[in-house]
Amino acid sequence: MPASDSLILFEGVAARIGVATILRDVDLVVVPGESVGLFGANGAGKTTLLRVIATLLRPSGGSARVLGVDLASQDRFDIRPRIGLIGHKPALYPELSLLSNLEFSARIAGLDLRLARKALDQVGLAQAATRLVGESSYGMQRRVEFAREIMLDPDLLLLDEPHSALDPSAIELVEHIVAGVLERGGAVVLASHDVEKVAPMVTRTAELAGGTVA
Amino acid sequence: MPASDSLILFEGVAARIGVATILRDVDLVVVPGESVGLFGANGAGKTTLLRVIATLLRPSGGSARVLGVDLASQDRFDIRPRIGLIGHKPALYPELSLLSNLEFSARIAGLDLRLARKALDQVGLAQAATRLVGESSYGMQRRVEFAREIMLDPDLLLLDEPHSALDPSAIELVEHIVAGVLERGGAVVLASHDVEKVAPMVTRTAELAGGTVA
Amino acid sequence: MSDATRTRIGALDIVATVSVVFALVFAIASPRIESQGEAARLLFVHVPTIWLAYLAFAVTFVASILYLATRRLRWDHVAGASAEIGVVFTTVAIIGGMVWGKATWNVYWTWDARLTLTAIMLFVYIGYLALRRVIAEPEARARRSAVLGIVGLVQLIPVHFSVTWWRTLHQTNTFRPRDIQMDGPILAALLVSVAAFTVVYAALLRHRVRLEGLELAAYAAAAAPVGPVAGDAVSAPNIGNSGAQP
Amino acid sequence: MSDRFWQQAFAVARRDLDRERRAGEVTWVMIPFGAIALLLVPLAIGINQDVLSRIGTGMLFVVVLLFGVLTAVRRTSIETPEQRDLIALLGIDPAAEFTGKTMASAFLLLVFQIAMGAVALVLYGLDISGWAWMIVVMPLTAVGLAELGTVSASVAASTNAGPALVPLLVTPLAIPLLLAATQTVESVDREGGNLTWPVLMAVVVLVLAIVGVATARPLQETR
Amino acid sequence: MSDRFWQQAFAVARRDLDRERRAGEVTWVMIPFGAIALLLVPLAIGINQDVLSRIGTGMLFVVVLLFGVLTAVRRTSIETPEQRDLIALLGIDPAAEFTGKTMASAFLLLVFQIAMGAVALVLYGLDISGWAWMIVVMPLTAVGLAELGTVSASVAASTNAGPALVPLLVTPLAIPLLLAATQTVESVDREGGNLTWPVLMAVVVLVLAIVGVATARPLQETR
Ligand code: HEM
Ligand SMILES: Nc1ncnc2c1ncn2[C@@H]1O[C@H](COP(=O)(O)OP(=O)(O)OP(=O)(O)O)[C@@H](O)[C@H]1O
Ligand SMILES: Nc1ncnc2c1ncn2[C@@H]1O[C@H](COP(=O)(O)OP(=O)(O)OP(=O)(O)O)[C@@H](O)[C@H]1O
Ligand SMILES: [Mg+2]
Ligand SMILES: [Mg+2]
Repeated sequence: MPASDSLILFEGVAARIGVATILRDVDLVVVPGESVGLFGANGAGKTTLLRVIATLLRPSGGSARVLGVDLASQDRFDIRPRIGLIGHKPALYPELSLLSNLEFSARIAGLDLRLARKALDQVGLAQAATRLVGESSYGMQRRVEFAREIMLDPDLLLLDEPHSALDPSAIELVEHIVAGVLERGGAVVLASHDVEKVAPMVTRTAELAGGTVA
Repeated sequence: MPASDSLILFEGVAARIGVATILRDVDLVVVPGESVGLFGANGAGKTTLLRVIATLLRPSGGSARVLGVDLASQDRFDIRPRIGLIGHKPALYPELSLLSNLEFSARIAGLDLRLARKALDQVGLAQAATRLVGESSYGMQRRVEFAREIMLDPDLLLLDEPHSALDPSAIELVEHIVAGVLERGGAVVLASHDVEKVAPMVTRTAELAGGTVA
Repeated sequence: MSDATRTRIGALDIVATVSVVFALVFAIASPRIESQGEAARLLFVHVPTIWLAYLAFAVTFVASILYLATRRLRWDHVAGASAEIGVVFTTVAIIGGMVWGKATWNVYWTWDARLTLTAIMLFVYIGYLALRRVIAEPEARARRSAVLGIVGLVQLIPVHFSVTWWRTLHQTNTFRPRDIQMDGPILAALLVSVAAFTVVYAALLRHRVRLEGLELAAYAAAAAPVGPVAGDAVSAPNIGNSGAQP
Repeated sequence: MSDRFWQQAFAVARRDLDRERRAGEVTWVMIPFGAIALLLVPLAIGINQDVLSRIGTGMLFVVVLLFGVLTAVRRTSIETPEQRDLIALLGIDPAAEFTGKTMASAFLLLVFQIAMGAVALVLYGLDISGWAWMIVVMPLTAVGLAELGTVSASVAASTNAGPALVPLLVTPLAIPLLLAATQTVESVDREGGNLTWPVLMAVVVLVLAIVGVATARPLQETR
Repeated sequence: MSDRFWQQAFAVARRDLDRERRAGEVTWVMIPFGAIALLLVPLAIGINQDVLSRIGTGMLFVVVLLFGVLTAVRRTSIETPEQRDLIALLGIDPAAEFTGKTMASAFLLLVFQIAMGAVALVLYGLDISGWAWMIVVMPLTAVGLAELGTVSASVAASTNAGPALVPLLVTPLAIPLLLAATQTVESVDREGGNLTWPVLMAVVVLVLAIVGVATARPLQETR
């Protein structure tokens, strides 16, 4: 099928933060079942590109479609629940327990609360469910983030450096999650610096340099 | 030479945070020129152990000596300037520029301010010197942390997951810094999950499990 | 300067200047209020400026709603420009009132509901302008300030009714429907002055809105992907030559 | 307003109250600090009991205003950029988020007002006659202040000045509300109570609710 | 106090002021907020100009106290655990850290006081005769409040409650200082000025400096 079937269809996309130009002329097509590894030096714009794809930063130019929706239109709000993003820093409330954090997400997403406990179990944190995020190790916090995506089950999964702070057993889990998304006809874009570790999870790679995808 | 020459000499060390016992009965000896890779599952206590070694968390039991000083004594304050620590989260002021952050450290440590600019140059951030930390990518922030250690030049360097967020060229830098510390008769302890990446930088490994070094 | 950015003196500016001169003549020619002295002529500045400030803030309110309804940045420019002029007019009115107060009450400031509430209204719109200043992105600025432009109008109600709601030192509202208590010539001079300030408001608004449009164009021009990209500032570590350690 | 709407609103309110419970900012900072302010003003300006019981209601509401505004910027109501991104991607209805945050703030403000009211009652020996109205006035004040705080916080969120701007935006806007509250209680003494002021407050609260709900989406849209 | 000591102290002060400059909390929050408070209280308690010019100095210092305390807990004076670890490992002299933080806070408090003083002078029509003393009183108040704030902040930093506790610790301790300030200025009107109060303030400031320097190390040692 042609590009209309793509989950991500970027043509000449540019992005700015304030007055600084971060991305320009980015072309990127990702079709269902594809997993793209995004590489590039520090500061190349990987995180920024992921946020643009996630509808969180509006492109300042070019044509950008995600999950069939133009990012310049109001429809972009409708696709947000179908997108999952795990960034550099955990998006957790340090004053709440690991479980409460997941339950909050479940409530907002309108999901059964039991899914929260189940997901926590799947990432190996069942025993630590009532521990506060602020009293958990960094790797445990990252695991909770993956538990959230297991629970939310997005069609488009965006991962920023998925390996950092995860021990080998947790990395297997990530591979499992990625495989799951792809099987269901979703797509994954993951930014990383580690070609080898990422290899088992990606179907192809792209390189960001000079603000554009080479 | 016997243990008295060791930079780190832990015997049956225990550590608690609040009421939770995190470490118990840890034995660890690190002599000059040694670089130890510390492994262990998420939540095993690697970060906690590094903080104990750095004199930032007082052991609750056992005998702990670092750089020849008993951690239970008041002398531990004297050795702090000789210890460098890079943790999970950047210890930077987001409202200050990359350079100002380094200059602040230089002023406190009583160093020449020109060293700050030089270190920034060495980590490849000379062009971005005046950028605010809050407006820099995560990897750039990590690089600044390494620039700080280049500038401070510690005898004992403690690294928590040194690879995360660094691009391949920056990882070479880390190897270079570690080699420098070892050459000058210092020691390095680095916590990581990635045996292969860490291999070129370590002389031996240790495994944390069940709150103790196996 | 290109033709588009040059400031053009329009017919409106000329009318504004002429009408201010005209109003001035009326103000000087108007009869002296015996009980108050020459300071009473401040009436012709104080009252029109505060009324125009009301108008300006009302325009901000309406333009904010129109922006949210249409999402056309033009309305945001009107809202912002009008609030700016409103703040200037409010300041002029307060200063005029303070000078007048010194002449009649023998103090610059007193604890009076109207005075205090007027000052607070000024703070609301200073806050509005401060907010506009800290947001660079035009759309974000428009949305966020529109909300404040709408909420802010609530402020005018207590200012206007303050003289009725509290026993105040300040003059009660003279202009109630069907019940105007003011001498004919003074009233005439006041109305001329109000008219003159209205034209001045319109002229200022036109210029400010145009300027906002130019700023937007400049912002969009900077967005063109020609300049350096932020990521270019980062290079590979420089460890070959000097080495990390001395 | 569907079930979904209320489910989200309650989830947000619950999160805010949970965070506040752990941090204890209202209990440990605002209430003692407000009490100290109530204590200090009469001391510093050296006025006697008679005057005090006259100005007490006014002072009470000044303190409620100034410290109440701080609820809107309490540490636990501020979200990191990461947390905000998450909420957006969870597909929250912005109006539900506004409602939830307002509910949590209003609850905290009500608690704060009751505590301050008790302190003022004891310290200033206020005439209790007008206070039946407090049962109406306090919740209205709480909701109105909460609405203003939530709107201002989301207006100022993610700007450079960020939460620093919020008190500046809220305080002047909230003054009419507080004046109305004072008038309600005081008019009782003069005229035996009339409905004008509380009705005015109710109207303002309603208008703010409509504005808050209606502008919630445009505010989120910039992200 | 060696060169090293002062170098560290100045570095800390400079960092705090730099951070404050970017965040603008004092300029954008405390000063407008304080001005609004000065404006509001007379309105709320409905007193006339005569009374005002009498109690004005008292009101001024109440506002300086209540909002000044907030300087100590301004967002930019709070350090993350990582930042605190870094400072410790840099080998800072805890006394120099105390001194530097106090200098920065004192400077900000002085700016705040001058702004508030100007507002009070215009709004309250204060009698200017006693104000020559302000040149002595304002810096003393600033330094005293800053010292209290810095000590309290580092005491609170070592507990769970964190910065939330600071205002509660500072305010009661600061009251005598503020009373002395008020008395200095007001006694001028009555007795043509006497040195008792300012000397008392100077002594308190000195004692606090000694306490701050002496306790700096034990406070750091808990870490
Ligand atoms: C700083 C001092 C003052 C402030 C802030 C102030 C504020 C205001 C405001 C807000 C209005 C508009 C009222 C409305 O129509 O809603 C007004 C009107 C007026 N003011 Fe003042 N005023 C001040 C001093 C004075 C003084 C000293 C006088 C004369 C003794 C004065 C005389 C008037 C008059 C005659 C009107 C028109 C009344 C009407 O018909 O509404 N004002 N002032
Ligand atoms: N403040 C705290 N209060 C209570 N428990 C804590 C606290 N901080 C950490 N812990 C617990 O201590 C244990 C060890 O944490 P630590 O951060 O040292 O692990 P780690 O080995 O560094 O893990 P990771 O690989 O995830 O970074 C964890 O189980 C954690 O929950
Ligand atoms: N808020 C901001 N204001 C200005 N510039 C910014 C801002 N955030 C990021 N940048 C700049 O944008 C560029 C790209 O940042 P981004 O975080 O996308 O890089 P990245 O590829 O994810 O890098 P890393 O590998 O270090 O995570 C960097 O040069 C950075 O300095
Ligand atoms: Mg990144
Ligand atoms: Mg760790």
